[in-house]
Amino acid sequence: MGQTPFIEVNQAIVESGGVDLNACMQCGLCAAVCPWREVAGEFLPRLMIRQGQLGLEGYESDDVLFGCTTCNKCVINCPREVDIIGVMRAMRSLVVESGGAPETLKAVLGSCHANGNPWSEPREKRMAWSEGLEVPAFTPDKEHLLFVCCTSCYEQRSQKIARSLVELLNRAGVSYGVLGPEQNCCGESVRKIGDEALFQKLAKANLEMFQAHGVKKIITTSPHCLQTFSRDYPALGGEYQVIHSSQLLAELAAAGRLPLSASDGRKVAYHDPCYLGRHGGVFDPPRAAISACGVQVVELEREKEFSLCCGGGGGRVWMETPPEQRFSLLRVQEAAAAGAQVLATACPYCVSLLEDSRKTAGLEDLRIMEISELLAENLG
Amino acid sequence: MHATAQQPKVLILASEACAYPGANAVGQAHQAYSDHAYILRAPSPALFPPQFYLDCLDQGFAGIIIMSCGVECPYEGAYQVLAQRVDQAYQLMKTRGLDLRRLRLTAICTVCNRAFLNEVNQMTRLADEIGPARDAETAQAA
Amino acid sequence: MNHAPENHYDALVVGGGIAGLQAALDLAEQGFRVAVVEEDASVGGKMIRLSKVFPTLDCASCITTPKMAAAAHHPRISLLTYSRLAGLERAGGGFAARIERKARFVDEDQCIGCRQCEYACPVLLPDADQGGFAARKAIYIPFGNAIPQVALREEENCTFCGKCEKVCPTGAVDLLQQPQEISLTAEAVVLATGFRLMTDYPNRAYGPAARQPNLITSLQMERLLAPHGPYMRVLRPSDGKEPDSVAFIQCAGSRDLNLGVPYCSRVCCMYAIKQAMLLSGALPLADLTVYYLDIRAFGKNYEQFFQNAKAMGVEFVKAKPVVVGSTAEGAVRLRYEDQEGGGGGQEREHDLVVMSLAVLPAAELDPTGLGVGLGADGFLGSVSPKLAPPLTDQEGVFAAGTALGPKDIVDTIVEAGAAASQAAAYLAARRAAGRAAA
Amino acid sequence: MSQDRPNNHPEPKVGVYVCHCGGNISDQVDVEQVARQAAGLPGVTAARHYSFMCSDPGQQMILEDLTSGRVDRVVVASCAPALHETTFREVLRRAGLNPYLYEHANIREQVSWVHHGPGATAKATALVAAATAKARELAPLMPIRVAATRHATVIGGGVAGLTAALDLAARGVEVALVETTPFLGGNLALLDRTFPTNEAAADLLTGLARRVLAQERISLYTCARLTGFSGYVGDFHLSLSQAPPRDDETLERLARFGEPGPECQPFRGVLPVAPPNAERRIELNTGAVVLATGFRHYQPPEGEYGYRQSSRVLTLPEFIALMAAIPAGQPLAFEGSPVASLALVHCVGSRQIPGIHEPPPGRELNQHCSRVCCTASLQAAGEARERFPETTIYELYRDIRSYGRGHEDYYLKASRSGVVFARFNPEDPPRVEADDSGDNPLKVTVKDTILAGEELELGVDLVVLAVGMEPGPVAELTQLMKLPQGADGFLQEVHPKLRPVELASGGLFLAGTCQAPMDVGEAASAAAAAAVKAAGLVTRGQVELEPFVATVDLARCDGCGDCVAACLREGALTLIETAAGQKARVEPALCLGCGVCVAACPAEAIQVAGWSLPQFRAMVQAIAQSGAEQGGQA
Repeated sequence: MGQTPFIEVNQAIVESGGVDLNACMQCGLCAAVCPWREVAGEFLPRLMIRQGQLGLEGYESDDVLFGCTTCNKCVINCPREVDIIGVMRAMRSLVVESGGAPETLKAVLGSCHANGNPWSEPREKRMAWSEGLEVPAFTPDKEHLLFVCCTSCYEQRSQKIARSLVELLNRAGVSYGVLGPEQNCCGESVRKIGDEALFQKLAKANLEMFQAHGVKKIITTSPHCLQTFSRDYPALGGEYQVIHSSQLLAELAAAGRLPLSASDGRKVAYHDPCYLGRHGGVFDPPRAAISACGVQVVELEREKEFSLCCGGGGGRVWMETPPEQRFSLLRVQEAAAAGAQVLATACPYCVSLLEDSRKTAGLEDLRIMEISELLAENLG
Repeated sequence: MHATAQQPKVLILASEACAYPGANAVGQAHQAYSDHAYILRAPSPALFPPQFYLDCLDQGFAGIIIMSCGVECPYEGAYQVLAQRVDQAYQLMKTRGLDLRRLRLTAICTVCNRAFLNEVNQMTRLADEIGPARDAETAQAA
Repeated sequence: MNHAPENHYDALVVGGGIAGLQAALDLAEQGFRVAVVEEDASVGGKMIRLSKVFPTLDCASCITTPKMAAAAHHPRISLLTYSRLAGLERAGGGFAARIERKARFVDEDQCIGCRQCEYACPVLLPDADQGGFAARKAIYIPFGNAIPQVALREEENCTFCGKCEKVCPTGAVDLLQQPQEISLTAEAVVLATGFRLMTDYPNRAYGPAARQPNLITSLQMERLLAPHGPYMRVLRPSDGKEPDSVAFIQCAGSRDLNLGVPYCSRVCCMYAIKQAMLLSGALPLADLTVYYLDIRAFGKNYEQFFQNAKAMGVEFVKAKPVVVGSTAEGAVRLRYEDQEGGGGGQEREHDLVVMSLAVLPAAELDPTGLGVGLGADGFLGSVSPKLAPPLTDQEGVFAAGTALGPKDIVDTIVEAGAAASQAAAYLAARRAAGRAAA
Repeated sequence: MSQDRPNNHPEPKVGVYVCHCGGNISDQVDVEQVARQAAGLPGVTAARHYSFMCSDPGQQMILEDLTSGRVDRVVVASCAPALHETTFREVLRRAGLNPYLYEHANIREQVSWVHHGPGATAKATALVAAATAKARELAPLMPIRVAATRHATVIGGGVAGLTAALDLAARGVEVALVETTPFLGGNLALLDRTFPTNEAAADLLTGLARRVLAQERISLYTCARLTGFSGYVGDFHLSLSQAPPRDDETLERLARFGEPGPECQPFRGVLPVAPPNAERRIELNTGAVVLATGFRHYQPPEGEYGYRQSSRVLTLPEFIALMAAIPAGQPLAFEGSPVASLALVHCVGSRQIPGIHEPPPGRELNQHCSRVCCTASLQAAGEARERFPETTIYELYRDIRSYGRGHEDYYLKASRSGVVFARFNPEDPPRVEADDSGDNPLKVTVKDTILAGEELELGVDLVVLAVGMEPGPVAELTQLMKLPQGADGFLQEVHPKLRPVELASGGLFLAGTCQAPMDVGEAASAAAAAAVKAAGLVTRGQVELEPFVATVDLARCDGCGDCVAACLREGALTLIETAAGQKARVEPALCLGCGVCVAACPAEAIQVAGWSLPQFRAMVQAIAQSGAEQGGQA
């Protein structure tokens, strides 16, 4: 018995933002470049799009639909320039709308609703990371708002990123300030998970807050916040000059405003985060920042737009992935094989997943460091 | 030397418009056949008098295939004339006691690869089997 | 062979590939005088560098050389090789052209093509006309059936040892020769400036892994297959091994908005099938695989050719693969999604992989400086694509062949005839008008 | 045989040139040995081998031997004579010798490509010996010069015919444009808009028709049929029969036209002049004939994809006309009911595969690709989605062949507009069935290969068949004019690259879709290319013909008349009274060169020049002896 296409589903996906669904000509390049091929995963974007075009079952099961890490590798290569992430997001939204999100993600979404952060932590503890540090509050006379990613606010390992960064900013005399617990998650992952309404709510709250405080320039610690603020928020009425911390640090180092000792002789490999590199096109500043402290830079074979995703985007950072399917595990092994002592990166999700995999792989001699951490260690 | 006088040869008289390019098409397709088959082109094989075929057999050929364009012949009516000529040649062959299978009239078009190969293979097999006409005649005389 | 050009021609044909030659021949047969300007040291264009051509599998040389020779010997055609159109302006209702004759460092009229200079030259360089797989000298005759058979010297790599000068029996070598500029006038111009192949692999799609010796371009495969190719047989470049498995990646760059080539390159399906067929003859035991999106065998007898290839055992896989690396043995590793054979991600290794790269507009598509309008695809534009494709937006300027977009040889030759037809009508009308005025 | 040569003729000096064809030949044939053996043949004064004899240096090698007087006749052993016989004849001409002192040995297509090992060398040696034996018998031949009428005839009034006629007229040639119907425009008139420019077909045709009607050099014959064809290149005689149209379809179509003129009516064409009201016979003398007889759409037999079993199965041209008839803003409807979904099936009557497809009774399979239907389908589907966004469209295809300039954009546009594609294998074609149970009257079942072969069931209101192209109805013409056809039924050019718009018989040219499927621009280019060739021929004023015609040895002819009785061509052979009695006489421009007379002559007094019986005997003898000699030497 054959299957009958259900074209209404096709139309629903298009109307939910998967506008390129039908532009796909089914070449399958997306599936061939997808990082899931590295671990023999079942996630096959072309097949999902095919099922979506015909409104057939298959794409909507948890394992498949929420497999996409939104790493953007397929999108930048797609011969028809299909916004595959947009299609995935639209497909997820149809499922999430009807209450079908995977359980772990339901918790994340619930926490964002209730607490304004995905980590199921109370709103009041948002500034816990800054304990013992001199962190100025944002006032209209400050040049930059420092927007610390929820992960670096709450997650213990990640807090060190924010702490290192403020140390660097203070030493360089940057005019910046932070906003307190009223700050909300940027909503990037929430949107990718498919909860468009929640994203709108978070974004609106943040935009109102930025507006109220007269924010013009934003420094983000996470490339995910960077992308959301610079790509998604303008459509909602908020235009800001947004810069990622690694870009600012590169500028400060180049201007001689950071008293760095240029004698760190370690071999450092740099892992391009998807949202900073493939999404944001920021490849050189992080490398310049790393180089400023005299390390030996080791290029990994999969560098820049070919970078291997850590596996944390698209909500995956909160989902359980068996070790044999973790891209981050391949990545730390690749760094170790290249002789790196430090695997530096510039995203809290990457740090988190790479750190996990470093432990899993038992790579005692490899350190995972965010660029701020590496630079802070080399402050003279 | 591989080729020797003992290996019986087959003569193919091919029409210039159809059969000769047909043989070339077989070449373009790299489809092998016996290297004892020799192809000569003629505007139309209708120009050969019946005695010509017997002379060829006397020269040592074991068999002759006349490959014409058949009814597609660009010279209207020539095919019918050709068929009459070949009949006359058969009459002559009969009087000489020659195996009539040694002479065949067939139509080959420019894309008749398979038909061409069939004809050539059949005739070369026959030639291998019964040998040159001259020898057969000699044997008969002896 | 006419080396010394005259001052006035009826038509100036820019480009001496198959389109330019055919247009020149058709114009000359109408009684018009034609000059052909060709940048390369020989006429013949891309076609003369091919092995055999689809769907008849005639050797490319056999089809090209008669046209090259016919043009070279035609009393009304002058071939200006190793020359470029440096400027063109409208003058007196026609055109005044400046043509730079590049320095060959060999006197064209005195060289007899004996190759003594080539034999004596001690410098070895990769031979681009052999896909870079063979060596040539710093002074050389471009290739065996080049027209004219005149040597030229490559300036950058010459060591000025002077050996060539000494051995030349006619004293044709002139190491200090300077480029020359000549002027001529013409009434009409035919642009047959051809195409170029995407020079680099589409890196964004295929990654750093794409840089490996056994991943070659389709034109390199033409040379490997050519009867007078670099190795006289098909061997893979890295180690000279006979490949047991050869794959073709179709649409490598074509039909790809991301790479700025939204169009179909039109010839790649057929030449890949042809190359696969030729390989099945050269390497009867090799596995042959064509990775494709759609097989576009649209010309006369092309579909039958494709079906023959399938019947011969060439495997066609509908997929757009990526190159992910190489094996220790030098095989190229491909990854693709298997859509037809049960689905899922697949990996396969091939000893040699051919990229069917996109056809791009030539670097100097319009050397006239008149600003001939382009189409959205970057090739020369036509003002009447349906009724007279060779008509450009510049009066008196016509175009033919791949300068007007990717095209196979049959279509190119026919279109060159059309360009000649339109140019001839234009010239005839000008003459009639001239007579009426007089 | 050499004793037949008059004493005053010097002994011929034959040059033998063996080509390697860059390995094509030399990989299988020991070319050095062939040349060495040839050197030992009687009359051979030079025997050489070279990698490409056809190349400039190769030709130069022959030229030098000729100009130095070392040889005075030439044998080249290389590829098929069709490719290079004229090339090498030209070399003799350049050397100031008669070009017919040339003989070609085919050692590629008939040796190296079909034989391997020592046998290949032996056969090549024998063929070279035969060619050499013939070469010794060759005599100089003078080409037959025929005055060329500065007039050309174009058969077919579609876009190719109109273009060819205009281009010829622009070259100063008088043109007769012959069309069997009362209309101009052919199949283009049945289109709505053309890709990729979206120009209205009717506008294109109006423009062309205006120019044709304004062109004084073009004489238009509509409702005209070719009834007689004779003559030869440069001087053909055509009989046309013009008759008032009688069939109902044409009369019905005519009834809808007003005054004749160049205006093209969409889906009807141009009625340039009033059709004749009486029968008329027209005789034309013309120098060249351009065939532009076009194509017709494949008509699916009843039952193919439900065609004629359901009125809801249409061909693509029918669907295009249906869409064009729907006023702007109205939904797509068929027979009064709305069309919520439709399926468009590609490759109907194209790309048929023996063993998979069944030929319709009495017809051949169409194995060819019809080239334009993919883009035409994409254009129609994209337009339908744009105009009727409520209609779901499925395109069922094998390969999307949007190859041409701007064509891929139609594919992208159709995709973006929401056309749903499914890809089928020819082994599992879509099945169309009536469906009383569902919401739609038809059900199409297709195995979708891009879904790993899963079967899809599509409920549709309409099925549209993208029918392929077949040669136009030219049986009568092909018979009358002896036109060669390929296996696909289209008219067959001499060679797709060497002479792509010419037929093997001189003076006949091909324009447009009578040769193969083409789109409008391609057909127009082919027509222009044919026109330039035809113009080149007739504007020169005279045509040189090959001299291979019958010649009479008056000394031997006893005037018996057997040859005249045998001759197939009226007027080519006659008996005349001479001082030496009754003799046969040949009219060279009419002689077909078939040689039927040769076999008829009891005295061997008549021969076809270049193909004489003594020449054949010399070749036969050389081949017969070749192996024996070699066997003896080995």
